[in-house]
Amino acid sequence: MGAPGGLRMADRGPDRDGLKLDRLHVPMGPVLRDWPSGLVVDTTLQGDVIQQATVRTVSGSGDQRFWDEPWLSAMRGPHVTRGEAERRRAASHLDSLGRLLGVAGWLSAAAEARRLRDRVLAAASREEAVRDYMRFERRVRRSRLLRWMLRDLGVIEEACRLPGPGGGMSGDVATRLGRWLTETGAALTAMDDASRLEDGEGPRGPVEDRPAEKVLAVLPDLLVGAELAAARLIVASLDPDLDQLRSVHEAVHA
Amino acid sequence: MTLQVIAFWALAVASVASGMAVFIVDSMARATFALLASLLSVGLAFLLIDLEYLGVLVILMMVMEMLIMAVFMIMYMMNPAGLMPMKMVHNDRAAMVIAAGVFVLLALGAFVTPWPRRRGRPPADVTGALGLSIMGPKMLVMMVIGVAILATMISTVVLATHRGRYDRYGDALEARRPVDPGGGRLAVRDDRDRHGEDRYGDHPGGAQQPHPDHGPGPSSPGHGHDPSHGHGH
Amino acid sequence: MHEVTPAWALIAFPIVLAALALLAATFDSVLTAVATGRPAPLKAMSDPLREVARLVVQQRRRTFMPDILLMRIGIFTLVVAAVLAGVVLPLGDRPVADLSVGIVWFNAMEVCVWGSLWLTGWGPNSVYPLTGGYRFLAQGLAYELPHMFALITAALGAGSLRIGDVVGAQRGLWFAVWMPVAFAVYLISAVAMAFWGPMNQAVGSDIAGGVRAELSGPDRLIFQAGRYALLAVAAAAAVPLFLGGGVGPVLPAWLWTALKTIAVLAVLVWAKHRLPAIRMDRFMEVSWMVLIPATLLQMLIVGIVVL
Amino acid sequence: MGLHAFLLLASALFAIGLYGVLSQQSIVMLMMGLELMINGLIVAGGAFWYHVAPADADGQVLVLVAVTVMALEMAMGFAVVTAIFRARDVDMTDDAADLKG
Repeated sequence: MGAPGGLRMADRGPDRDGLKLDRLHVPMGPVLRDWPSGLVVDTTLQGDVIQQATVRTVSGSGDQRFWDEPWLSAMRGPHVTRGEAERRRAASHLDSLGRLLGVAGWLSAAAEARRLRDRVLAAASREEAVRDYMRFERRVRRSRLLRWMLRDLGVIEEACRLPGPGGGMSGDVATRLGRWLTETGAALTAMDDASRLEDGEGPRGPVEDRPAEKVLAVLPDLLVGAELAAARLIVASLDPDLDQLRSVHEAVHA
Repeated sequence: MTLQVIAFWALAVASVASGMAVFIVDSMARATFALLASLLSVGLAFLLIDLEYLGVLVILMMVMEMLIMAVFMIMYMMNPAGLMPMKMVHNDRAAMVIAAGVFVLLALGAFVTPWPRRRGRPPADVTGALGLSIMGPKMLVMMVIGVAILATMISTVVLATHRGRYDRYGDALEARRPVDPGGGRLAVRDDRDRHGEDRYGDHPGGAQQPHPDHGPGPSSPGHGHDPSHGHGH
Repeated sequence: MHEVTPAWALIAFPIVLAALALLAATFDSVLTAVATGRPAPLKAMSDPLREVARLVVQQRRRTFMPDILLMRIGIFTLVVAAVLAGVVLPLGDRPVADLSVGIVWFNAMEVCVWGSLWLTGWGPNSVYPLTGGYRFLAQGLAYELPHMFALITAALGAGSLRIGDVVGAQRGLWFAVWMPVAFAVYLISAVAMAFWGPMNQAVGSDIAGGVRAELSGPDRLIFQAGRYALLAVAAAAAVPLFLGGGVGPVLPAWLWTALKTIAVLAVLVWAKHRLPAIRMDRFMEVSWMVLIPATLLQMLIVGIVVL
Repeated sequence: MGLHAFLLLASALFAIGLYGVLSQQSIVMLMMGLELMINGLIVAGGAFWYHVAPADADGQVLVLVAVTVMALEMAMGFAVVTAIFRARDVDMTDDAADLKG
């Protein structure tokens, strides 16, 4: 059997039902809607179930770590207020939320998250932002349908000690969504705090540790056995900030 | 009347032509849908002879059947893209001769046999007549069909799955939730839901689902319980 | 069945269907504009027509080694199935084709959508459309049995498979009132069969548009038109089956039918914006373990009442 | 379109199906042949009902049974193919001929 039209034929391998079926090699990313830009997951698919996954990144144009920036500059010296950092933290989580809700097919809630994010970044007042956020949070938390669709996906054990918002990434996708919601609410409330920023606990974990590396390290194991839809949700619930990696490469070059 | 005759012959030719196409075309997808076209033509032809219900039923069932067939076909055939010429036949010539012979015999028989003359006319409500018949004098047929469907459902599942309940619930059947690659979450619901507490709470231990297992998993040979396991690998 | 259909119905029916489809698309654009916070969301009303114009002139993209024939068959089947499913629905007093087995016909045409979507997904020879096609088959297997039972319950209540008789049987009380389970299941399955709203995983954005990912130009236009027409037909069928058809005070039958259809359509479009997507790996189990027994129970109750 | 025309159609479909059953190696293709043969039976059943005894519903019941048999045949067929495929990784009739004497 040759190659039709010069395409590489799919090979075969055992699947989860004990059948030996065709495999297809498909890269996901680097450009997909609601996908961490620059991330490429090379998958081996059987049907729409991922049998193997490897992760790589392609460098993008960004050269600064936008979401971690207040903490990084506080470490470098200049005076950064805690409120300013919390504003960035809230925007970062709202960005992640918008992506996860978008992948979950809830486009209007995703649009609302993005609108809130833009307003928080554009210096909306604390009262207004908190009030609108509360409404959004209630709406998302109240959706039993969403919880039903997200739970038991991409479970990370506590023992992994994966850094992330609010103490780690453990739990399933629904847990991580809940943690983002809680953290965003707390961050918005602290938006007017004028005290000096001292710690380095950024929106995605300790900024010095570059948590994205650790996330990408566990990602392949989480994706194996997941369907495409579940895989998209798992990636969106981890939402690695690839800017953190890019500056690693740049540091090496410099 | 003439319009009906034209329609019948058009459908008949379409049915036979697409029936032949099943074994001529190169791609599995096309073969399946050629078969579907053949079946649909017959369904439509039934509408011409007052068999409205059965005609529509044939359309309804055959579309679903052929779609499922397409899935299995593409799953099992050796040619995943469906774009390569395929010719997988044995004793082609003999088969063709036999088939042609059978056709001639049947056609001759159809024309030579003195068929009985038509008795009666179709009732006003053809579908109703069928319904009353299978719920009345032909009840036995309906019951046999029902049992046959049930038996088929059970035996297809037994034949097709390789995971028995010991694979899903553990050797002592003690697992609270089945270990399934694709789900199976209705059986025992989460404690969190029952008490309505902490919907998205940050407790990591709440949803400890074993990592979705891929590959044949726990069902290696040696589990005598699963009926589909008998044959050696 | 053999009564002559008035000629005006043959002309009016496609126009009505197209108008309903356009209405659904318009309402959807407006809701999208509101959700994304576009200033002056009512301006989005012209979006569907603009999209039509864009797609008519757009150049077709081609994928590598596609099966164009099957893909085109799939795309056209979608429109044809929607239209043929609609011909048994009364436009007022009487449908274009008053088949004695109208309900089964409606069901059969709507099942043709399975074939349509699978073929459209298979044709381009590309991963995401194919995944979308398979997703729709999974969805079909999940929703079809409850859907059939809901339809049969309505037929059982009327004692006839003719849709006109089903309307006639609701002169006293709408079926939606005394068969709420069947009505609710019908609405869920109507959304599923039109791969709309929360059940739109076949064209989900998480797989880059699924079945329609590789469609462009006129192909995409016909596909989208068929999808909205199907949604309109699914909504319109709820009216004679469960909402009393054209029965209503003061206004003529055709106007009542139109108003009720638009109301159902609006609910379906609105639901898309209120709910997250439902994946079939989760829904399948509920469908078979909850919805099927529920509809069977409903059927039993209706059967006892009718007897 | 008398009885003869219908029976001619039925014989043609039956013969094509028979060719498929006899010649095809793939079990799935073989099942398509079977479906075509049953399709021929359905045509004949419907034609006999209409042209010979339309007053009774016997012909209709026969067609109903044949349609059910088609569905059951396919379901069982695929279950068997799945079982064979799992056990031996084949889907060809020639490879699954252990019962050959």
